[in-house]
Order: sequence, then C-alpha cells, then structure tokens
Amino acid sequence: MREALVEVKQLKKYYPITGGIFGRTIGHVKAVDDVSFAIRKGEAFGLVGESGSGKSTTGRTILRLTDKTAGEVKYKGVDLHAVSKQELRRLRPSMQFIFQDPYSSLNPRLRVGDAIGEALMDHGLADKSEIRERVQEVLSLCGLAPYHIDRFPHEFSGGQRQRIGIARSIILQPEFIVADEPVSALDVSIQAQIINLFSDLQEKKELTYLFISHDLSVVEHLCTRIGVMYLGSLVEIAPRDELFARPLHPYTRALLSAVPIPDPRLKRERIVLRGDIPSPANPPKGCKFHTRCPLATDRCKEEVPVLRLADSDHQVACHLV
Amino acid sequence: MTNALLTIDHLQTHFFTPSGVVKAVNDISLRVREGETVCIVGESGCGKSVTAMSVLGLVAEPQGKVVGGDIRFDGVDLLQLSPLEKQQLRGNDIAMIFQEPMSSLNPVLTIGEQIMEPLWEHLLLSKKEARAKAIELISLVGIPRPEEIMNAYPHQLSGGMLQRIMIAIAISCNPRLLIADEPTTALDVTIQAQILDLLREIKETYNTAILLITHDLGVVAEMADYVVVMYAGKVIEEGPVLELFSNPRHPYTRGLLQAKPVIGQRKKRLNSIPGQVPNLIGLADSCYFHDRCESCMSVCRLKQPELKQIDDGHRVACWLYEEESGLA
Amino acid sequence: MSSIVTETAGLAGTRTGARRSSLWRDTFAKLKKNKVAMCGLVFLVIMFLFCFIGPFFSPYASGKVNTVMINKPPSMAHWLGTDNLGRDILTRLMQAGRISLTVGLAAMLLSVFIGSVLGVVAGYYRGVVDQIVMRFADILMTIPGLPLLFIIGAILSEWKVPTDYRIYIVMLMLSLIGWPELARLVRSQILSLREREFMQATESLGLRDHRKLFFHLLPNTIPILIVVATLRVGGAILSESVLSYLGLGVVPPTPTWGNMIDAANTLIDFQKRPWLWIPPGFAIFATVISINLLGDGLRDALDPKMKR
Amino acid sequence: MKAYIIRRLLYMVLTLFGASVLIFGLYALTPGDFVDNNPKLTDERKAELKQMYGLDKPVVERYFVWLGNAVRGDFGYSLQYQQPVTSLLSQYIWNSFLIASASTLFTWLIAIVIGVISATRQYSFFDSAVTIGAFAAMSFPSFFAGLLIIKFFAVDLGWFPPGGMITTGSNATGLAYVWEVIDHMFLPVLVLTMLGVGSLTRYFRTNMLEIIRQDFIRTARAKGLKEKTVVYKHALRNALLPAITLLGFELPALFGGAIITEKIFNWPGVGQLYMQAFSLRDYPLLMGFTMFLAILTVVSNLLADLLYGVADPRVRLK
Repeated sequence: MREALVEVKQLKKYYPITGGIFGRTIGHVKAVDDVSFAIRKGEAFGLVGESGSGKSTTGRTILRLTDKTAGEVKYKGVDLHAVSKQELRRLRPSMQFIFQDPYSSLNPRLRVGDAIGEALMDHGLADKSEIRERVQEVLSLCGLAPYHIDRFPHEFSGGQRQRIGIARSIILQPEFIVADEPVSALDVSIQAQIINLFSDLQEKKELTYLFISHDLSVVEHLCTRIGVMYLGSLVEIAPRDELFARPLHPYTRALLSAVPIPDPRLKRERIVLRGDIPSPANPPKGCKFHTRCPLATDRCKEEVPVLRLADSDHQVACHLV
Repeated sequence: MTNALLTIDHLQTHFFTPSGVVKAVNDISLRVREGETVCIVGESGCGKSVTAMSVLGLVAEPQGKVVGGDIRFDGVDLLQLSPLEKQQLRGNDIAMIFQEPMSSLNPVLTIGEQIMEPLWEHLLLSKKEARAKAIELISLVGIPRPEEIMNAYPHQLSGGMLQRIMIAIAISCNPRLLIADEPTTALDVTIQAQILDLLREIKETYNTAILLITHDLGVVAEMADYVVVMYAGKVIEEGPVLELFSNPRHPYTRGLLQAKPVIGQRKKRLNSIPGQVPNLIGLADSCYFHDRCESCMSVCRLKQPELKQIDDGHRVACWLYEEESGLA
Repeated sequence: MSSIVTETAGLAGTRTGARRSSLWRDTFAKLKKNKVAMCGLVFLVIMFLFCFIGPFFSPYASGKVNTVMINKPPSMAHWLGTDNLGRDILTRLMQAGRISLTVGLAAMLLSVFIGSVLGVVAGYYRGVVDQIVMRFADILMTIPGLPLLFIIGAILSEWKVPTDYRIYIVMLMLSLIGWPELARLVRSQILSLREREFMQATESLGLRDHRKLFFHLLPNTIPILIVVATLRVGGAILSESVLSYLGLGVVPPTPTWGNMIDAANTLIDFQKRPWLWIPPGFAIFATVISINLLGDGLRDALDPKMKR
Repeated sequence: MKAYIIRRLLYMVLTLFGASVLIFGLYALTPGDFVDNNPKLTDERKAELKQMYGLDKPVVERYFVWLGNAVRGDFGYSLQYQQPVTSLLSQYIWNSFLIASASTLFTWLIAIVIGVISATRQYSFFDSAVTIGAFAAMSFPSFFAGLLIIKFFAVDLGWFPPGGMITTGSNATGLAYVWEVIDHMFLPVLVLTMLGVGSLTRYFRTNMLEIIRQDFIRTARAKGLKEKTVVYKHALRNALLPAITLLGFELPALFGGAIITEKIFNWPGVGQLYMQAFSLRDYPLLMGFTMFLAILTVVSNLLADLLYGVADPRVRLK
C-alpha cells in the first residue's frame, strides 16, 4: 500500500446558528461531523454524497479554504490548520482546488492569460518573460488554443471556462488537487471531455485527486477509491471495484440502485428510499441514516455506528454489517 | 394505435435578441399519443424547453415568438386560440411542471392556496370543496400530514416535497397531457427515484400522456416510450425507446450514449464529442452537427439533412442514411 | 488602476492597444445603442461647453454693473434679460453653471473617495473596523440629509467663512452627508464578492492580500461605483442648489444656479420678472435629468441586474 | 422574536445616543446664539439670560443636562416662542402630517399603478414615457418645482391660493373650513407627490420586471390563472413586500424634505417652524426638531422591519 499524501483525522466543521439578544450561538449545522480518511499518493479518491452530505465542505476544509472546527488535516505530514499564514501560502501551489461553477470561479474582469499566470508571478515561480509562454503551454495542455490568452472569460462556454480553471491550477505544478463537482454544471458531451482531461492530466503529471461529486457514474469512471458521505459522516470507504460489486452500507446500496441507467432493457430491482434527507442542522440521533433505512433496528436509533474495517481496505459504518 | 393527442408540425420559435435572431426551435415536428410518454432529450440550448413553452404559449414575449408551424392538441390548433381559451386550456387539459421546484412556487402564498387556485379557476369548486380536494391531492402525491402542509409556505419544505406539490398542482384538474421540464434535474438521486416513480404511477393510474424533457439518458431509458433527440433547435433522431437505444443511428445520439459514464460499464476513456454546441445565431445551411461529427462528409457542410424514416418508427436526419432510404 | 494595466500588460507581452480595453468598449457599445442615455450624454457635453467655454464668447463676461440696464426683460442684446445690477442673465447662467457643475463633480469625487475607502476597509477587514465605520455611518444616516445640511450651513454662516472659501466648504458638506450610503454600498459589494468562487480561488492560489484586493475585489466594484458616482453628481447639484437658494451654501457674489433663483424670494421679481429665476431652475433640471438618464443607461450597460 | 426586538431596541438606543452627540455637538460648535444675536440686549442682561438658559456652562455639562431632560421628553423652551419645544412641535406637527400623509398616499398609489402597468408593457411607448417622466420628476429641485407651480397655478392662473393653510382673515368653520384647507393643500401636496413619485415608480417598475421573470410566475401562468390574477396577486404581492421597508425611510425623509415645500408654500408645519427657528438661532427648537427626526427615522425603520418580518413568510420572525 502506498503512503498517504493527505490524512484527515476526526475533522469537524460546524457552522454556528446564532440567535438571542446578543447573537449567541444557539446551535450548529454540523456540515462535517467527525470524518477520518487518508488519500494515498497518486490515487484518485472519490467523495460522493447528496446535498447536505458535507462533501464539499470537507474538500474546502482539507485545503483550509475555511477554518476547521476540530480535528486535523495532514498534508505530507504537515498539519495544514496549524501552520502560519506564510507557510500556508508557500504550500498553496502544490495543492489546488477546482471549483464547480465555471461561471463564478473566474474573475470576469481578468483576461485568461492573467488569470492563469498571475499566481506564478505572485509566488515568484517564473520570470515575467517566461510566464506568457508557460501560460500558452498549459492552455494547449488543457485543450485550449494559445490565442485564447488575451480573451475574457465571458467569451467562453462553460466547458472551456472549466478548462481555464483547470489550467489555472495545473500551471502551479501541484501534486494534490481537490476538484469540487467540476463537471456537474456541464452538458454530457462536454462532461466527457473534462473527465478525459482529468484522467490525462493525472497520467501526465502524476497527480493525486480528491474528486467530489454527487454523480456515482462519474466517480466510478475516474476514481480508484471511493468514500460515501451522508449528513456529514463517512458511511463507507472502499476501492472502486469492491464498492460497486459489494456495497455494504444500505445507503450506498440505495444510492447505487437509484442512479438511472441508460439502457431501457435493463429492469432492476430498485431500492427507493422513503422520505427526505434530514437537515444537517438537526440530524437524527444514533445512525443518521436510520430515518430512511429500510433495515433500521432499535439499536440504530440509539447508537452511532463507527467506521470500521469490514474487509481488507473496505470500511463501513453500520451496525448490520 | 391510439390517436395523437398532441401534434407539433414544423414549429419554429425564434428569439429576437440584440445580437441577432436565435432560432431556438427550428422547424420541429413531433406527436404525443394518449397515455404515452415521449421524451425530448438534448443538451442545454437545444430548444427542448422552448418547445414545451411554445405548446403552452408561455414563450416570453416580445423577445420570443412562435413564427411558424402549428401545434394541435386533440385536433384544436393551439396557436389560433384566443388568450382566454389558451388560459382555460393551461393547467386544465395540459399541465406543466418545471426544473426548479424551489423557485417554481410563489414564496408568499401558502401551499394550500397554490393548489386550490387551479381548482377554483378550472373546476369552479367552492372554497370548501377545493380544500378537501387539495388535501386529497397532497396525500395522493405521498406527503404525510396534508392538513399541515396546506398552511405551510414553500420555503418550509424540501425540494423533493415541493416537486411533489408541483405534481399535485399539475394533476389537480386531471390533465390529459403533462409536460415535465427536467423535473428531477435539481434533485438528489434518491429523491429523483421517488419523483420518477410518482410520475410513472400517475401515468398508469390516470392514463395521462407525458412529454418529458430531460438531458439525462438514464431518465429517458427509464421513463420513455418514444424518444426525440434534439440538437441546435432541430430533431435529429427519433424512435421507440428500445429501438433508439439499441440501434442509435445519428452520430450525435451515438456520441451522447458513449459519452456518458455508466455504472458497471467502465471504459478506459470516455468517448467525448469534440467541440461545442454551435451558436444559434446566423447558422448556415448545413448539418448543424457537422463540425463535431467524426463521419462528416462534404455534403454535410452544404446542405441540411431532412428527418427521414429508416426503419419502422425510427427516423433520423443524417446524410449517412440518405442512400439507404433510396435517395442520392 | 494604472498599475493593473501596466502589470498585466507586461505579463501578457505582445498585446495590441485595441484589445486592451475590450470590457470598456463593450460597455460603451451597449451605451451607444441606448438613445435616451446618449441624449443625456450629448446634452451634458453641451452644458459643459456652454458653461466653461461660453463666457469667452459673451460680451458681458466681466459682469460689470450696468445701472442703465437693470431688470430688463429678454431682448436681442440680452437674450435672457438682465438682473437687478444690470448684468446679463445668460452670461451669469454660464458662470453660475461653472460653479454648480464643479461643486457637483467635486462633491461626488470626494464622497466616492471617502465612501469607497471606508467601505472597502470595512468590508475587507471586517471586525472592529467594520463596526466602527458602519455604526458611524448609521448615526449620520439617522438625520435626513437636508436638515443636516442646513445645520452645517448655518454654522458656516456663523463662522463668517469668507465667501470665496464657501464653495469648498459646500463641497465638503455634500460629501460628508454623501459618503455613508456609498460606504454601505461598497461594503456590501465587497462582502458579496468575497463569497464568489473566484475570490476563494485567489485563496486557493495563495495570492497575496494586496493582489486579492487590488486585482480582484476592487476592479469588480468599479462598475457599480461608476453608476452611483454618475447619479451622485446630479444629487449633489440638487443639494447645492437648495443650500444656495436658502443662502446657506455658496453666496453671492459667487453665482450658482441655486443662488440665482434666490431672486424669487422677492415678491415683485417672483411675480413680474420670471426671467431672473426660471432659467437657472431649468438649467438645474436639464442637467440633473441628463445625468440621471446617462446614469440609468450606464447601469444597464455595466450591470443589468443591478438594482437601485 | 422577542430577543430580536430587544436587540434592535438596544441598538436603536445606541444609535440615538450617537445622533444626539452629533446634533448637540454641531450646535455647540456654532458661535453665537439667541442671546448674542439680539442687539437690543445689554451685556448685563445677556449674561443674566445666559446663566438662566445655562449657556455659560461647559459644553459637556450642557450636553448631559440637555440629554437628561430629553430622555424625560423635555427638549427645553423655545427661546423665540417661550413655549416648551415638545408642545410647540406637537402643535405644528399635525399640519405637517396632513400634507405628508396625503402626499405619501398619492405617491404610493400612483407609483404602484404606473409602475405595474409600465412593467407589464416593457418597451412600449407608455413604458418609455413613464421612464422619462419618472426621471424628470426626480430631477426637479424641490424649491424650484414649488416656485414654478405657484407662479403658474396661483399667480398666473389664480386657480389656487399661493400659500398658507387658510385664507388670511377667514373664519370659516365646519365644511367650509375643511374645503378651504383642502384648497390650500392642493399645491403643496402636488409638489410633494411629484417629487416622490419618480423614484418610487422606478422602484416598482424594476421590482415588478424582476418578479415577472421568476419561475413562480411562469408556474402561475401554466396553471391557467387569469393574467390579472398572475399580475396582481402573484407578482404585485411579492413586489409590495420589500417596499414595506421603504416606508421606514420614506416617512422621516418626507418630514425632512417637506421643510422646503412648507417654507415655499408658507404652510404652518414643523418645517416652516424649523426654518424660522433657523433665522433666529432658536437652538432648543432646532435641536428638538432634529432629534425628533432622528427618533422618527430609527423608530420607523424598526417598525418597517418588524412589519416586514410579519408580512413576509420567508423571514417571519418566531
């Protein structure tokens, strides 16, 4: 087994709910509630879950784009939430974030060349004279034309903008990339282009990915190991083939069976979950999934299941497994 | 074979923008039979939603306008109806649900009020009758404690619940056709499964015809009887669902099917369609897909292919198949 | 702003001048299509020429008192008549316009400067600074603008400020009451921009603070500032005219459109000599409506989603 | 809900305290006062009066005395009228309130109707005319609008009286009195309405335009509701809600803005009183009125926010 590049230990991120006369904190939205996992060097780790599962907040907290509430994130052994601002800034180029919305993730008043090149300049990673060349290089690497360098973001389509966002990260030669739903705003035909770009880049640059998505099929295609989140907790982690062949958690099973398959001949037995996803401000006691779980027992209502090894490299948090 | 309930012939809906005329719907024809589910599938900007809006006469004027063709519902030409007749038809014979349940309901009116409105308007029920019927409708779409829901406001419910409410409103007057414009796109997968189940149930119970608009081929495969594939304002291929999925002919349809990653069918690389959807302003006479097509021929750049029958019920607009159907 | 242009130009190397300002060119192209706004712009240009160049072509520019020609109605020699000292009204209108327009522009510049600096500071650094600035703005905003101006104007009169300086002080007063609203606006812009993904991207890229502020945050607040600043000039001209009309702003002999209308305070001038006070009133009206129409056009061109 | 109101009240007191410092400070800065400005008085008499009014004490002490009284509702004596400021204000306030409320009513009615019509017919001739008209109304200096209207309707045409609230020397009673007041009100209300209607019309037009493009309006149409129901029930209700908070700004601004109009029309309201107090440097009255405006602003903002909280289900306070 390869060494871990990123280790997340008991990470928590709570957002306060304020009220009362002096705006005291009267509760918390537990966006990320005690999450632990490791991302190994060179792998693509997928984080899937529905809205409110905290997958996106997990990604942001790992890169310290927001502050944690508790726990730690070790990147190459360094606790990212403990280092100074200067040290963090020095580490930034090697770990990059790719955003979901290709429209709001680019500054509308900055030319593509500047958007991609400015970080190189700001970090002093390249001479001014070579920046333009480097930008053009990375543009073609990401499937754009060198002449796009002088254009503004609004002159591009969603897919092309996403390429610009990727180029902006790649130019810094990162080792680790967190991609937050990078294809979910795109059309199918464009989605495939971007997914392919992600695989190509990983191959060429030996990148490690944390790929966050609600779309199981995308994650299956791109990732080698997958974690499933529900209401701020990880309920299952397993290598891809293992997870899709032998999903252990009832939620994972339901999720898998809910994805429509583009084959009208296929008639599947489908697990349709009852009810809604509860609010992370007020999650159910015990196992958070028990309100919708078709197999829930009394124990599930009381006791929180811990994530434990069910098989070699297959972890699950369920009393029934 | 049952009769066509909705017939769209050579519909053209254009948007007049400062930068030019956008031919959002560019000469499309399709029909929906009674009790049948027809899916229009295509990517954003292909004109699928505008087609639906044209049927209900809801295209935003004055920028958007139906400029040609006709739409017949049960033999009546919808484009010739007076505003009053159109209004009486909407919500009554043809109902519609939309993509964003969160913003599709009026935030300052109670759920109950919004369900009862069409009942007052079309079925002329009294307040009391409407209330009883509304409560019945809420439980029908699978929401517990309907009395409480009646007095709730939209922001108090989740997206999935709101989409159920939208469906309750849509079926309140027993419409013969239900138009669903991306009804599950904004919802989570597990909630999507619930909503799709509900739609199927309604179709079976009431024999309602459904015109389902979606970009998701998985949803199409699950729901459709008949599929219409649109690209850049045109229908490029159509056919019964089994036929179309097992035997896609148009390079775009094939591309779409191969571009989508499918669980359990992992490939080393996804087959992507290169390039972008063309700008709909000032398109030349050519196959609109030619610059992204791997089988592009010289004729494709010069002339637009027509939608031709190639098999029983399977039609395609592509020069690759012109010879097969006996034309040069 | 200039540093941005030079630095980015250096970064991108060969760049033609024409491409450089394409965002602004787009804006102007959109504005050009808006006939009403263009009318406003053209009229404003004419007004400026009239006020700043006009006096050079007037035979009465010296403003000498002419006892023979007192209070004469409009004639061929004096198109808009003469005032109680026999001065040509048309010429005085131009000279007054210089002052009114200058005061309006200067007050706008000053309040935009104060407002945006404080707004940026409050929005960017938040915390205590934000609290102090915004609470102070709140307090200033509890008293409606006019009474506040009157009080300050009255103080000025009491301090016996020399009339030459009063115009500067009027500018200061107007910007003093104008900045809180601007600071609020800029602050809320900054706060909402901070939440946009491209600002989070600057964090992820590890950019330095000054770069985030001057290259990402500020350039994105400029469109809305331009619109508000434009509309502000109109507001400042209106306020100045009220003050001067009441004798609390710029006072004679320095002419402004406002204190020219002061003539209407005399019953006989008001009833019988409308040429004394109606032309300056319409000059104010025409200038302000042009500014408003131009500002509205700019709003549409720069940011159609922006609300008032 | 309770906690929210208490928080707002606390905050309100703080803001008012700040405002009182500001107001008092400004007046304290001003050299000369009612006593100094009266040339008829001897120096001895001046010193005596100053002691009587407490004008000889240090500024800070004077401030706290003033504030202490103000908190108890005592804003001192008007030097000019020799009456308590509060009773003076309450005497004149109703006249101001009369024209302020009449013009607010007309402004809102006209703005809503015109704003809605012009939004539903965007880009029509009517809409362009309304847009330009609204800008014109916003661009008039208030005093000039008043002067023009007096000149035209009162002096030249003689249709309406040029100022005052009742005809000089009139002793009409009952209906005749009411009629006379209405006759005198007409022009000032016209001016105030004209000045206010422009921006409010723009506000409603922009708001309606935005709301009419929303998804739920499309839903209402798809349900087959009458266009009238769609516009007046679904759209207008949503456009009116945020306007409630505007009312909170409108009311105090109207009292402030009416100062000029009252002066021009010689209307016996607080504005007129205020302008007179100015020329005589009647500080207790000036400070009292300014403080009254500040209180009005803060209180009406709070009321508007609370009202909005009650009216809008999305922010409905618990």
